[in-house]
Amino acid sequence: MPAKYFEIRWHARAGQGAKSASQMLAEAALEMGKYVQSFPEYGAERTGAPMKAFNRIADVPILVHSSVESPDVVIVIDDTMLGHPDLVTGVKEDTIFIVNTTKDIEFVKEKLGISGKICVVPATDIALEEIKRGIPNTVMLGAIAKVTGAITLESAEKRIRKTFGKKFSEEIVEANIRALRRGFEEVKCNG
Amino acid sequence: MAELKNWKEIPIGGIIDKPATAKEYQTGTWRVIRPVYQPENCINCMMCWLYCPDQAIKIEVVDGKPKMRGYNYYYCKGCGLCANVCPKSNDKLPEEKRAIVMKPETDFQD
Amino acid sequence: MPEVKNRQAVTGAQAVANAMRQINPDVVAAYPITPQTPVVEYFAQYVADGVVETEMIPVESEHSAMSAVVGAAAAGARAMTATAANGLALMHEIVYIAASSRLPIVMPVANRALSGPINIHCDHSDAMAERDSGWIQLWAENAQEAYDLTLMAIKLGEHEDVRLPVMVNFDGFIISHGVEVVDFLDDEVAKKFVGEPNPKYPLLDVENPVTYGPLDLYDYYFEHKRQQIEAMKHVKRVFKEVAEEFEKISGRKYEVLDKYMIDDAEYIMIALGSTAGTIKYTVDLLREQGHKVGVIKPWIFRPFPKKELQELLDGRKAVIVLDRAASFGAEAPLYEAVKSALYNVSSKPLIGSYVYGLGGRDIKIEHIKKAFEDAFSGDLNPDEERYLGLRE
Amino acid sequence: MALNIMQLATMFADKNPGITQGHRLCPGCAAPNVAKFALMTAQSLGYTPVVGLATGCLEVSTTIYPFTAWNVPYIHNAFENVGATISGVETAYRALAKKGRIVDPNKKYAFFAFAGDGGTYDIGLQSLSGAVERGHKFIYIVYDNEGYMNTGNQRSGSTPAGSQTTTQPVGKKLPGKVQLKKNIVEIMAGHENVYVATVSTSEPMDFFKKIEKALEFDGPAFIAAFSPCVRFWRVNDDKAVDISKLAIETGYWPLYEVERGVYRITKKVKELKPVIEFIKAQGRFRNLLKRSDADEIIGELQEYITRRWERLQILEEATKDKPIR
Repeated sequence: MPAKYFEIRWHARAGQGAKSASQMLAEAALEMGKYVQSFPEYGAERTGAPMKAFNRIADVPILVHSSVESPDVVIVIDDTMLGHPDLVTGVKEDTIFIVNTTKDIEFVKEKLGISGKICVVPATDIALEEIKRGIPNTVMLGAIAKVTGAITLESAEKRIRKTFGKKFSEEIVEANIRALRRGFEEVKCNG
Repeated sequence: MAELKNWKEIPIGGIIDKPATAKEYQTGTWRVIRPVYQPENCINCMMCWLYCPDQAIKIEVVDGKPKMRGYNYYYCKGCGLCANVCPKSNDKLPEEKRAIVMKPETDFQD
Repeated sequence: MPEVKNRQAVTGAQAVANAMRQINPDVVAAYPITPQTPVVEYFAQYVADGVVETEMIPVESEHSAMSAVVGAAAAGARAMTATAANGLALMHEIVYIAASSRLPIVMPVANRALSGPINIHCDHSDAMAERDSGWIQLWAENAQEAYDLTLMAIKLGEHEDVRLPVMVNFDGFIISHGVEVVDFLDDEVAKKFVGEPNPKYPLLDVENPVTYGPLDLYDYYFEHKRQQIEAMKHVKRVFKEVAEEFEKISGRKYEVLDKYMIDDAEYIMIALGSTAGTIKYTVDLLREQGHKVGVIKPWIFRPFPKKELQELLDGRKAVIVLDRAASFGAEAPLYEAVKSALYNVSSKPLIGSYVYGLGGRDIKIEHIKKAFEDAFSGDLNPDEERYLGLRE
Repeated sequence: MALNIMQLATMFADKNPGITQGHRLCPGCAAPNVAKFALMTAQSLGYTPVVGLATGCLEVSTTIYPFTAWNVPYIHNAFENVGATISGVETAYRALAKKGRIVDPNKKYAFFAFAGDGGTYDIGLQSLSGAVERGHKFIYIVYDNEGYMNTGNQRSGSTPAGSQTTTQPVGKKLPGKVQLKKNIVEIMAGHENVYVATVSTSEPMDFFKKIEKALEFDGPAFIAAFSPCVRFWRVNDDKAVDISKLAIETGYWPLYEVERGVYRITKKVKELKPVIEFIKAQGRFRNLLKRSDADEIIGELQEYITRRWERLQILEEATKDKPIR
């Protein structure tokens, strides 16, 4: 029986931290005993250029090393990229979009031109409020946990404590945990 | 020259595992002019020893002082630098007054 | 099986750097080059933080990196470097000297396409250009293998019957920069496994002066080459011993060849590196449809596992060889070697050559399926090179 | 401590000074004496030498398998990389000393790299520059014979204008090499924290003194040794020292040192002899002398030498007691 991988594609601009976010997602899934992959698509990106990153999550060791073509989830870190055809390439009927935006679901739906499930979360705003910096990564992890169940809030929290605990003050770690939880609570989906 | 060894008999990596093996190699056969030492004219200044590129000058230490004791013809290539740097062997001196005289190798039997 | 204590999600570069940390080499000389750079960066941080005792030489080029590790290894140190692509090509001359001087240097290589035009992504043209240099070549499929093989490379290269340098190949970006799950050995276990170095003819043994790198003329050069040929013959046996010892501490089994679903396989695909994983997945898909397919991935490419492949491939219906490098004007390197190995098997399979993934071009499951399907329909031509993922 | 020749002769009366007999350099070659002078100095001062060589005459002629004319640890790697190779050896020394392996803690090690001008001025310059910039403790000695003499007199960046070579020969149309010799001393002195000096075997006391300084200097040292190639400079086998003396007396090869930016001329020449005396003494300039533009080319060289000499005196005065660090 071929293994089933849960596949995620991230869209962001270089410098927005999508690579780190995808790695944190992988680590959070690892906390749950899953097998994971996280890899960006490399070009000669300079700050601001559109970029992609990918995740695979599975219950068994992951063998495939090609890029993700039909993602189960598409994450959009920067809503100014909505409308870019790359965002909908290879999407399936049941592909879920999670978009960092202050706009509503209808707006996103129209921009993307798809009929599937769409979730929105004002991740940058939440990050600014909680962490005082516009880095949406931890908020997005919370949203992903809620929408997909690929990771749990607990595993993400554990990972944030491990990763950030080494480098930052307790205050910053707690701010990120709050951001994570708010992502979980405040993400809104259609259907 | 020693018999050539096979691949199982030599150290790996092209390494020469003993120092100074070239001392077996006779460079004296290259010589066409031979320096001849005339000790009666030598002041033991050691210039020949210092400059001999082939370390073919024999030295003996007597009472803490180095003394020239002629040539090691096994190595001497006959360049003549010893005679050139010798303060007691310049061209203006008659041969019998020089400490080192350069003579054609064909003058010798050995 | 030993308990897994230390499972992490890391990049291949981190995994390799961590192996280097545990090896704690005496000397590392390295120059950064994409996609090897993070290996050097992580290791330099270990040096800066004092978690290794290594003396690091931040050289001004790969040529000097290889030259310095040759000097260090000859001096009696356990020495390592790492590189990729153009860096490996720049080292080329000294790569040969390292092997012919019988210095067991270990060098992870994050495989990348050779210019030109310049391209920073994965293919195997860099390592293939060094395949006759006298280095042992190990090939990793993923970050776990890159870590494991780097540790094993030390013991393999330094073995008394081998004493050859070892290249540990792992796919640039795909493995070097991709995050995967890796089970690390405990530091003490890893350190005990690699053991203390036992240099032969150390230059710094001043009481016994040796001469490295003499002028070796026609009266002895050939004998020295014969010694290198002989050393390569011991590699597979020693690798087996090292791998068995490694299995005891890790639970992970390595052989000369990684075999997947081949027992009853009629169609066998052969590939190096990360693509072998994608092929394994494709094999699972095709098996579900009833096709008897399998995959073989050489963990060792130099010395070439000819005998092992002959035994496994004799009598199969078809063998498909995937190369991530071209050999201009000749057959692709892995294919050429496999084809040559099949010359004297009693029942020759059909055989086909597929070149893929040059300059980082993605290799997809459909590509692999297509090559298998060619084999199913008997449409393989031993004299035709085909291309996967290329716009014809 | 100033070494003298009698002491050295006493000390090395019955032992080899690193390099031994049985090497196959040309009769009268200056290169083995460059190595001998340096290694004798080191050993007489209690150092244990470890040597690296770049491909070249000295390397090829001293280590023809299975013969080695060295009784000290010796490594040759390739042509262009002796700087990096000795970096590796020296670094291994520090690593092994720290770990208490192989290295004898009771010995003072001295790391030498020898290379010809091809391996220094040209193909090995990057490797040398890198090693000096990194500050490895080693002494790099170029035996400068002004061309690729090992392979039969091809042009190098050190070949002087007007010298006949096989790769930039004087022809019916072209005048041979017209470019001046590269000023390697100034290039090396441009590195920070380095001791740089020129030496000649014709001034042994100066030579020994500079090696001693290099050994005691806390950092890398670069020594340029004038090393006549009697064969391709087309002079008699016994003339290496005579030609070296002329080089110094004409200012063609000034003896000086640069220590952390401080210049010091170590052999003051009251009045430089004209460079034509140096040129006329050697067959390698014979074709130049036959040319109608010989005076022009030699005039330019003379002008350069005179100015360089003046400049060195100015630098000596200006940098006196003003080390850059």
